[in-house]
Amino acid sequence: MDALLLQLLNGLDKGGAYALIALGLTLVFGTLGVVNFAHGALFMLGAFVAVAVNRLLSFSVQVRDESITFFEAYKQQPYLEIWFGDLGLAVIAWSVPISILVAIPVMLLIGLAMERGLIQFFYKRSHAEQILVTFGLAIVIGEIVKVLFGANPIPVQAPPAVAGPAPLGAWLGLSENLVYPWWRLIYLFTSLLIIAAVFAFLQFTTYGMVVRAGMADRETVGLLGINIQRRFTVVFGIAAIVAGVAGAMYVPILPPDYNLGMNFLVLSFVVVVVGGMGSLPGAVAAGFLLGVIQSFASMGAVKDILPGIDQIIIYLVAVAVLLARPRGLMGRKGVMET
Amino acid sequence: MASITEFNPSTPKKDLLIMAVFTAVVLTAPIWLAPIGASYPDLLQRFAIFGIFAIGFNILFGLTGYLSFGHAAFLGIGSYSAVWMFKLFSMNALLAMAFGIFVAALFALVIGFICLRRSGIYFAILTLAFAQMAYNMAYSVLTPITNGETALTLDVADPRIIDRAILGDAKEALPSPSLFGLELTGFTSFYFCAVMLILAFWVSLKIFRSPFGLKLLAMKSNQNRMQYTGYNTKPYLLVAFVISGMYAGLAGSLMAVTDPLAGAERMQWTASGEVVLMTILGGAGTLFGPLFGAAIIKYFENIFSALNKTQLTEVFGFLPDGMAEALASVSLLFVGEGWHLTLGIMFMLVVIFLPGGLMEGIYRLTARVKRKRESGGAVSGGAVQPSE
Amino acid sequence: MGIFDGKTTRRRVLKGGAALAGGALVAPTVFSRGAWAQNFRNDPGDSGSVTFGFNVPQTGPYAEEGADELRAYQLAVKHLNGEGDGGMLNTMKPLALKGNGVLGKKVEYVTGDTQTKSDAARASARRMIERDGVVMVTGGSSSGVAVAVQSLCQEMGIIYMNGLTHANDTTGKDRRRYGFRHFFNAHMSAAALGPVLKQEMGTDRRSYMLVADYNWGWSVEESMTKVTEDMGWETVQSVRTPLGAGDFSQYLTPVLDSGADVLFLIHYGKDMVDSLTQAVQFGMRDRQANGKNFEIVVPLYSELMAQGAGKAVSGIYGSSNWLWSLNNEGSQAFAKSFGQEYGFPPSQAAHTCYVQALLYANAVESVGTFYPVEVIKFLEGFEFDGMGNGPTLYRAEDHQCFKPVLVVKGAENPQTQFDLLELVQEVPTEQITYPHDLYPGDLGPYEV
Amino acid sequence: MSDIVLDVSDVNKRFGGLQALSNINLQIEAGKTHAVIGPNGAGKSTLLNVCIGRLAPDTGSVIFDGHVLTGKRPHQINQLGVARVFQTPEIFLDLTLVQNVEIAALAKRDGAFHFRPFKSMFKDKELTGEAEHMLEDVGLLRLKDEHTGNLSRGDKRRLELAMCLIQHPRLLLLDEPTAGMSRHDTNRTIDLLKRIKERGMTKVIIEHDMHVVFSLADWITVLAQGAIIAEGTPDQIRGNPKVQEAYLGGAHV
Repeated sequence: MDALLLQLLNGLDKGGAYALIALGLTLVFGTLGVVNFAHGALFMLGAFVAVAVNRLLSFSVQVRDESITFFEAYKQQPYLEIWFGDLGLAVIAWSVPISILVAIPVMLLIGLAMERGLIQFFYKRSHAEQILVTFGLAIVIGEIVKVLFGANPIPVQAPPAVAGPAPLGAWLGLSENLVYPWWRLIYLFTSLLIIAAVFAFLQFTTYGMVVRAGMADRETVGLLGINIQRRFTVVFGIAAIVAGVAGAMYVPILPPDYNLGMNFLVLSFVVVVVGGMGSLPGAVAAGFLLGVIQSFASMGAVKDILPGIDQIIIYLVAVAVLLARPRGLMGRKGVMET
Repeated sequence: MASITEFNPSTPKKDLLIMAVFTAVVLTAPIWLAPIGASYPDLLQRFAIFGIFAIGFNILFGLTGYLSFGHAAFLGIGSYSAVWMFKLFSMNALLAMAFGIFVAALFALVIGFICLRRSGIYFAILTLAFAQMAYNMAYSVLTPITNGETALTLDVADPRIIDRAILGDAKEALPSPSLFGLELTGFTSFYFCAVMLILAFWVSLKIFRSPFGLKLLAMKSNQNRMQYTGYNTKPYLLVAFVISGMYAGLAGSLMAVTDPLAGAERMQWTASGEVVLMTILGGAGTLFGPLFGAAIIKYFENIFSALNKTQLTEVFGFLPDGMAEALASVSLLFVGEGWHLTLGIMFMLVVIFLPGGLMEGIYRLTARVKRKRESGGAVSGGAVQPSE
Repeated sequence: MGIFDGKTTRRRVLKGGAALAGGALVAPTVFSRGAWAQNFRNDPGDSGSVTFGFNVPQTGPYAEEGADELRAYQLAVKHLNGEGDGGMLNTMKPLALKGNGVLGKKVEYVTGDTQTKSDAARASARRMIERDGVVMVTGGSSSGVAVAVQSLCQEMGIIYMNGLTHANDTTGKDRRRYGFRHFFNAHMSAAALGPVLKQEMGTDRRSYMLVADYNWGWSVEESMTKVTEDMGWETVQSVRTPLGAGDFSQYLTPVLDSGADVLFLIHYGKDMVDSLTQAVQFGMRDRQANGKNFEIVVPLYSELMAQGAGKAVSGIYGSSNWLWSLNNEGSQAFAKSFGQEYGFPPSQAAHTCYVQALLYANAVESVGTFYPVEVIKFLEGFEFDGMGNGPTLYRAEDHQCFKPVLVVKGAENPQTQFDLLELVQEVPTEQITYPHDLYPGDLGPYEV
Repeated sequence: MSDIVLDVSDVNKRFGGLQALSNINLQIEAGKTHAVIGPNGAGKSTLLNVCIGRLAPDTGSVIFDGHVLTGKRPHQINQLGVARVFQTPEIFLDLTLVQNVEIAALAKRDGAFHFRPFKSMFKDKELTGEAEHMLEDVGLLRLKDEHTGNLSRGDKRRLELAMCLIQHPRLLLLDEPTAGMSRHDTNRTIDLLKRIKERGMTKVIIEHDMHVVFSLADWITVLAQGAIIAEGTPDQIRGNPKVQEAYLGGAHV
């Protein structure tokens, strides 16, 4: 029972991450009609915003460690600590939450730059060319990060108060063994919040309504004299923010390296397609569905019966869904079918 | 929208010329590739093998427009089948290839039958899913068949039933794949691959020129019209899928012939993605484009990745010391461990400046030159344009 | 191109093609002079230089490790050619090298990217052998690549000095006459960790293993299970996890409820960084189980992984081939020249690669020829010291080095970013030695 | 007794609450041009889709030349001898005109599936000749090697017609063949269809342009709200007050 509850949490947690990445991807598909292979790179960039913020905050006085003679080893004392004492240390410790706030404007700028600088020229081009150019862009972004930050994963801790596990079992009157990391609970909660925010934006603002109308029928909306183009640029920015914030929040769970984006790329495409191209609720539903199924398939009891099932379950589910429902869970007719 | 197709009216005579030139160019590759450091058997083989892979992929993607993101699975299956043929029966390359192609065709038939129930991105994700399942299984639970991470290799103690029956049990050392006694190593092996490439290209040319190929292309353009014109489109697509799967199987078994080893990462999505990139980079739907794309990517992978600081400093040696050093350091971002960066930049540049890939870019450039020459005909002496 | 002029008949084209093909068939022999004319491949002959091939991962998950290996190789080349401070040439015993290259030839090198894929690694190695004419290939950062390149080198008759590869297979089932491994292996890790774990954690423990689902993981799992069960531990469950899973939560939560009190994370590289980071977040380092402190063990440690996992490593046990902070002559000489060259200390991957390059060069210098058969015969059973690990034997039967193994622990309170790992115990060679036929394999012939 | 090519009997079709077709009976005689007209929403397209098997009727049957069409797939229906012209011309945009027509000819000659990858296109002089002849017939020969993307709508329609005609179908279905065309193009198309008429091909035209209908049809069926309200020769229909009320609104044609 406890085990199942924990796996459900794991699944939802994973699902939150999948859904956030897929959300932006499907938004860009639906509105701009662009297959963005660089979307994973946005996720990775978000993670490195967190790394960069951490580095900046913990910028240090270098004190030479004299015990090591043959290379320069430094003991480091961050300026923040020197200037503000414990308060400074606390700020450094909270670098991940801070970086989430930083990531919003930074990712917006990156998103806008990407859309204006490159993507906008590819709206009318074939999907094949979109794939090639965005894949190239993803490689370039990855390599730049590699040059700047190295190829090794970089650890950034969650704030100490939420770095450890939360005693779920004690709260619920269940087993003591039922614990779950605070940060993962926060991640799940925040991803739900972000998803809700994106939906609210599309549902309740006039801006969002125009975008939704544009997703449904771009030409007509364009004929109404609305500058759909500019709104789509903003949509790309939003997709970048969602992916970037998801990446920044993911840092304490998964120390990021420059390859992080590629690792998530395929998965996020599977999520989007299982959800149905161009369907936002579909992407969210598919994200959570695949996350939960993957978690349950990884349980020892399941693996004893079907060895290796956890390695292929996502793909099996994808095949099953696509064969049962031609356009995924909630896909619209005619989107990306040719 | 309209892509350049090789269905531009051609004539048998022109095609014969194409084949002749192509054959000559391929067979003399060791000579003309020498100046750019690509004239060694392994890379030449790779050009040929990945050329075959991309040509085959192009028959599916270039003609029908169905983007398979899981084609590397058939490459891997071809390799595994060929190596098993070597291990169990005979080191004869032709047997191994026949088996590799056959097994790949079987898998392509089943996977294609399922995946072709969908189109567009749904088709792409279905093929991706099958290939990823194949990769993940081959890497782990199927290790008894695939030898997992360490890859399937030959062993002196392998049964090799046919070889032993014919040649006896004499050999102590590990045998090489052979063609009726001719050991396929080094340049011999390259020429074997080259012949296969020429054959593969010829088949592709024939398909491009056949009514079958024309129908595939028409399907890419308008499948609905195709159906109302009286064609049952599914079997056409399936046949195209199987043919391109067989090409992948041929490429995979050739990899095993040139280097008797089969590893799971050959089936990973990145490998499938690579052939997609090759084809688009060169120009999907063109005869030569995929070959170009394959050669360029493999060249980068093998030559650019191998440049290091010492060599670069030598290259810039004619400059003053500090400058040479600085230039070498900057260049180092793009070669050696930075070769991916160059690849990424090249992808972007090609798509931005040569829409439709290298081949279409070349067509456009020549067309522009032609037009210029035509408009300036009086000045340049009015070159006579061959009418097509 | 006269034959294409005018009316081209099929016959003429074929003839022309055949002529060209014939020409091309002849041509290559010109380019690869020496490939077949001499009695062994890539004999440097009278040339004033000799080329080594450094085949390391430059892209992909082990890129950082590959970069460090390459630094070590470049340093080794410097030292061999008599530049720099000489590094371990000052401490190696016995030593034939004179600091004037190898057999008087200047050492040059070519590099390649294995991408941590056996195909790419073999392609790269082939390029080095076929085009660049290297006499020796070395490198690698994973067992799959090591085994693949090693068997290629056997076929090609080129010596392969393994870099970082830890699976038993490399010198067990897949051992090759032309392949040599200085790095330790899964069996040794387990043998070394066993007594230390017993001492630190007692004999009444229940362990849970998360195993990377491929050959290396299984070989560590097998060795580790055997050692721990022999000392009375019980293995509650062993779960295989896919390579590159990223999020390991679904494999970690069952541990909480399993009644286990020790968790083995048999992962390497990024997988280890991820699973360890996450395990610590689940509170596994600080929790109590069965009335004991819950412990995490990472059988194979590396400095780079420790850097990636950051604070999560503190207090976690594991084994290592070498540490830069070891207090012996060889280690200090190497750490010093590496540190002065690059500004930070070398990793164990760098160390093993550096040593391998020197060992090969020394063998050549000793036998006075590059002829691989002689070099192999020299290295088989070669005993040496002063290379950072104490007295070491290259066992003739399986080409595996035998030397003390380090049991290490993540530092509780590291002073700099370079002392993340601290030495717990140096387990002597006798304890980790095993009979060569424990993992049976066939080296193959000397002459190929 | 004249030869009935298409026999639609007692067809009903309902979409939710909407009775799209009620008790439709149509007998289309060989060699005749039969027009179905009606105001928007009268059920013309539904009827056409039922005729080609795309929609299954709730009751009733559609029989073409002794074959039940319902449930058959598009290519099977085509292979039985039914060709179709779409409301917006459906052609192969990436190919040349002559290739477009050749493909249609090949479908007739080789059937629904034919796999001979080593057969060369250009050795098939007969095929090309036939295709070129057809293009000449519709007045597009001079554009034969052009890509179809640049054609005017009228030319696209003519090409589509050529593709249908080269198959010598027993029945040709035309769905608003002049929709969206300029007056000039419309007249040219009418001329072309008239010429075909002389060859004795059976045609069903769905149309609401009266000019087209009255220039071409031998027999007209008028649909309104899913039911047949009148049938007859053009002259009879012209004079039918019910039709005028329902459709023509009293306007002179």
